[in-house]
Amino acid sequence: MIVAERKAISDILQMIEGAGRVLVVGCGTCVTVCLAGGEKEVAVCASLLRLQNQGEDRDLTVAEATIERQCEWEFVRELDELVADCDAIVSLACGAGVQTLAAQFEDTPVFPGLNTQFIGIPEEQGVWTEHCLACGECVLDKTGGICPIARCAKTILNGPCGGSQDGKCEINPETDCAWQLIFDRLKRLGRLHMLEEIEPPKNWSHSSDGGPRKVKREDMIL
Amino acid sequence: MTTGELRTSVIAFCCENSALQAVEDARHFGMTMPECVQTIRVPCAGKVEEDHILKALESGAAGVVLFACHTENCQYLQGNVRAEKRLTRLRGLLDEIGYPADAVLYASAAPAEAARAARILRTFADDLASVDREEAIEQ
Amino acid sequence: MKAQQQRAAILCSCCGQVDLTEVEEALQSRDIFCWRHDGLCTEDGTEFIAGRMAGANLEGVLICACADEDKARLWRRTAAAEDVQPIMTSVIGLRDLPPDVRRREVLMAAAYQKNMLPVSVREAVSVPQKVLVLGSSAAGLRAVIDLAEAGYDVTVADEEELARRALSHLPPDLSGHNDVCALRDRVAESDRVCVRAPVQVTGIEGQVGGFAATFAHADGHSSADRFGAIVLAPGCEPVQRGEFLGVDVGAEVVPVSQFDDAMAREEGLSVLAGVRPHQVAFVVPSDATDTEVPFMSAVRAARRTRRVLNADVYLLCNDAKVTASGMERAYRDLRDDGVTVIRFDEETLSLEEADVPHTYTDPGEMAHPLTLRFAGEDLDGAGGAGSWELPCDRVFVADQLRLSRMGERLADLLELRRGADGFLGDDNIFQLPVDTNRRGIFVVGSAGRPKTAEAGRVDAANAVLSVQDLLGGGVMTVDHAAAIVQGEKCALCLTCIRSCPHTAISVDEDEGAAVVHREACQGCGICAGECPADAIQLEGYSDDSFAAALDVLRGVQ
Amino acid sequence: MTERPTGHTNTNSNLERVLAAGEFAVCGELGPPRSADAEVIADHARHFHGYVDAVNITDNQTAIVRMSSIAAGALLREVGLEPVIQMTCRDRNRLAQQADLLGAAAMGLNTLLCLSGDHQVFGDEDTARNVYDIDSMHLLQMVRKMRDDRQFMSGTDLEGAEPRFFVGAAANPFADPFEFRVVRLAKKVAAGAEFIQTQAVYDVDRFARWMEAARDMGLHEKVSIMAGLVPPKSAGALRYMKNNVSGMRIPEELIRRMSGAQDPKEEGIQITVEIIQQVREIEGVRGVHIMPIMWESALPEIVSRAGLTPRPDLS
Repeated sequence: MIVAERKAISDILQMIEGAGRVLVVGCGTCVTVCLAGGEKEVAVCASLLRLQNQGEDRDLTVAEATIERQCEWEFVRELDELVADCDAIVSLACGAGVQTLAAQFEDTPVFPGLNTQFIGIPEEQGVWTEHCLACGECVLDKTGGICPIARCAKTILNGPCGGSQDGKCEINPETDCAWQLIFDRLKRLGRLHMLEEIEPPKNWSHSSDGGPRKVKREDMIL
Repeated sequence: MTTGELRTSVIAFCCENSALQAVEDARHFGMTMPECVQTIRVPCAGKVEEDHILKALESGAAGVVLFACHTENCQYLQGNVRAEKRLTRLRGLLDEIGYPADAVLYASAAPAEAARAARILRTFADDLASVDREEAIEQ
Repeated sequence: MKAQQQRAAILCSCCGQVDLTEVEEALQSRDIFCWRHDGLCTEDGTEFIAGRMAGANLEGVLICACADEDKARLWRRTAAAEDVQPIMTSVIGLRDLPPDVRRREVLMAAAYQKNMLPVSVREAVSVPQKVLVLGSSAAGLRAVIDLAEAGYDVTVADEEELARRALSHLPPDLSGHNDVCALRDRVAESDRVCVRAPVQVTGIEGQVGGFAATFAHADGHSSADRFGAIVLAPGCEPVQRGEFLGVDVGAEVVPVSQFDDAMAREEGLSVLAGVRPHQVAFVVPSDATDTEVPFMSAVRAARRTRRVLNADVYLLCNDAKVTASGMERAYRDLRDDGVTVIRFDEETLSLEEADVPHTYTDPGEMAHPLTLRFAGEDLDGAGGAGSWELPCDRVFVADQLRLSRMGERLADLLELRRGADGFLGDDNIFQLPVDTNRRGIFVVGSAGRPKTAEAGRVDAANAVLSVQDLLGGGVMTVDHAAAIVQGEKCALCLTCIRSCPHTAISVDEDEGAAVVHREACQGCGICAGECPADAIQLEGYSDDSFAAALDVLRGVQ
Repeated sequence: MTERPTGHTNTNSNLERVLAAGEFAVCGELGPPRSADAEVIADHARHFHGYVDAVNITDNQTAIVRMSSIAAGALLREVGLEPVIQMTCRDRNRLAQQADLLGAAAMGLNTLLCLSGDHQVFGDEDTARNVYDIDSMHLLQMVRKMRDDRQFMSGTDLEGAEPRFFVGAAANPFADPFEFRVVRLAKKVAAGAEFIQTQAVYDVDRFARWMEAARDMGLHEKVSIMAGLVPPKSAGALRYMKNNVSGMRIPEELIRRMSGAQDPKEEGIQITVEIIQQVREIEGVRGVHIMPIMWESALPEIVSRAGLTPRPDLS
């Protein structure tokens, strides 16, 4: 899933400065699951905006809504009426959701309420870790199912580098060295010989370096 | 009652297994209690959500107490633990918007601790009154 | 659901002490019908309530009167007789409140109750009168017999031969060998008991009233059965000591459990390697004093060594045990048998092995291969306080105890909470004596925490009472307030499932949503508190109740 | 000790000549200034004349901005010392790296050390984006491809003179997993490394075990392995390295020895000399790489006392 984290309320306040009627929109999918932008976080965020405004001179009304997925036109259009009544939208969704709202509601400024972090998994309840960088050319077949692109700080394809010690990455003692994990896993699978080959340089053109990407399923295009 | 009066009020979410009894007894036994305290019965402190506490503040309450059972005494094992963690986060959020974080308080009391509950509420109400909240919030 | 206006309030003026005019006006303005009484706390008060409510077809009632818990419960029962759910009968005291606070309280309580989510289901589920006992510690065997005698069909399953663990680790629950054998034989003879041992428990699905267990038998076949309740009795076991004070555990430094083990198997004192020791020390280190069980085991073994071998026997214990309750008798027995009891300072304790091979002056005689040194005090006062140097032929060390491996596996399988010390019992007072965090799963004997045979017997009796309470005569009534997931709002984030302390929530694959198992739910609302989609509501409470109460505070009509 | 075939060289690198001649090589190291002062190079380099065969020039070491290694290397050449240009994969993609290789070669630089580079979080520009388009293994392949196949990484032919670098790589015998360290060394050799400089050796036992594993794979005959050395200035400096520099192993005993010393600097020099003598005894070690961090003045003393003077003149 996409993992996100709420921006500081002070940042959100700065974005909506001057707006009298704000709509806070949550998304019912990834960001609900990672506890950053579901209905409850929308309520908390809206409450905080209203509370902060207490005692200020200006009038601020904050409306709340949470839709199934902010990255789908059909769901986003459910907001038509609410958006008509507001002069700014704070989107508690990933970057894709924010942009879908912005594209749908051309005349209303849409502000991001979250920082989209990564594609990851909950390590345990309340802790998420990055697992995929969406590089466009998966190498997990060669690395024992552990991604060096997303999980090695240097995206090294022929690791581990000299900074791997006691299974940890040199940049943070709390971060596992991805290459140690790869080594351990391949050893367990009896496939260590795979690491003897030099993995050739990556073709980054499949990644965002090749410009904004597009995926097509011709048969599904109506 | 108007929002103006409410400014001085305290809303106490009370776990019905412990603190609610304590607060009711405190009233019943005529212990000195701030008049402004309004209790709200909850099945467990772990039920009380952040947005409920924020809504109470929005509604004009000067302060909110989340009254739970003592450590290791939650009938539901984890309710007080969850509640305390949630409240700690909430204080951080209030800090973020420059709202006095001490307007919300986590406390615990056993059913029989009427005097303790009364004292906690008294102290909390006094602390709230000692600061000019309106002014602090406006700043 | 009944129409919302069917609500009423019963107001008590407390012999005119409470002016109800304002209260009555406020309630009536909200379409709540009011009845007055002068003293509801008197005998006829309850009759008054019953009389007024009879046939009134109310959904909820607000009783404004001072009442202690018993009175409130009585009134709720009275209301329940008229089909008003207990949670829909609110009792609030008004007498000691100033008038304006009184008015606010009443209005808030009314608003709160009006929006409360009633219990949606009241059902009587038929449940199997079958109980699964997992593990065969002495307390477990006792529970099997007691449950069978109470009329339940009992299956007892163990990873090892029945009672083997109980027999090989006698010290934990201090049952005598003969007691355990007798219990085992009674279990084997009972026609209400099905024994599955040795067997692996491969899965237990479902909830109280319908646990579905699967077993893998030693011969490779598997079986399954359904049970209304589960009693855990996997016992505890000694932590293996590799060494003690730098000396390897072996022929000369011996855990007390091994001594007992050997004695229990009536292999006599072969554990003493066929030699006849003159001088023996029993040491109870502090890591073995979390409960009194290891100490009592050492006491028993020391007395036995003294009686059988007529050797000089010393028992070293530290301060904690000297002052523990119920030890007086043990000391008296030790003294009567001629065992020297010493309170020692653990920090000063050292153990030395002779560097030269032991020389035996005579076959069967020993020459003190070990020397214990410590600062201590002879509790008889004979030896006095001071530094001790105690040559010994054998040093027996009291055991540190832990939950058995089977217990650990069961805890993982059943998602049970374990206490700080790793045992299944919890310090939480609501869990005493035999409850776990899951309804219908109970723990007896030393798996909860090392305990004596007597305490194990009490556990077994309590477990039977709890099972009877739960399974009744084959019908389990489910009518308590529970959490409800609104399927269409659920994002299946699993937060509720992970945070439920009672393991009462699971994924409903068909619905694509989390589902709360009403029979296991205890109505705490922690899941609702955690749900990021606001998809869980709790009966007996609701977010709307809270909002309506706030509205009263704000003065919104 | 197996002698390398002498005589044949691929480049004009002095280090290559020394190693090819079977001499025990000595490299120094210089961190370029955090300024545009050309004089600083000459000033720091003065300690090295006559004591080293080449001097490594670091590339934004520990991710702190410094004068570029190529420019500093060119300046060093002007004062008569042979630079080993360090190039990391952190700051440049393959375009920039190839362009810089061409430029460096055009300026007469001929010895190159290929590195991944310290992660930027350790430096003062910790909000920077890192590149890591390719890793050090690929960089080695790329340099060799340009030199030997006269082709860019893309496969396009290189027109005109090709960059001729004697090319090396780093190895860390002290990082984990230990059993993979020599395999990774073999991969670097397969990728084209001709010499290896290691992380600083304090734990000689572990280094010896690593060398033994390298010999088992015959790597000591395929590549010239030089042991890295950082002369310790004080017990505090050692402890700092132990705790803060990843991939370092420093025996506690060594720290005790330093803290007990009356003259820590003298003790540090003595320790370094002893380690040189110990690693020299290990079969397959062909030189040392002395990194006197902020203490260039210690180098002549160390090299002399280790009996490594005079340096051979093979130009």
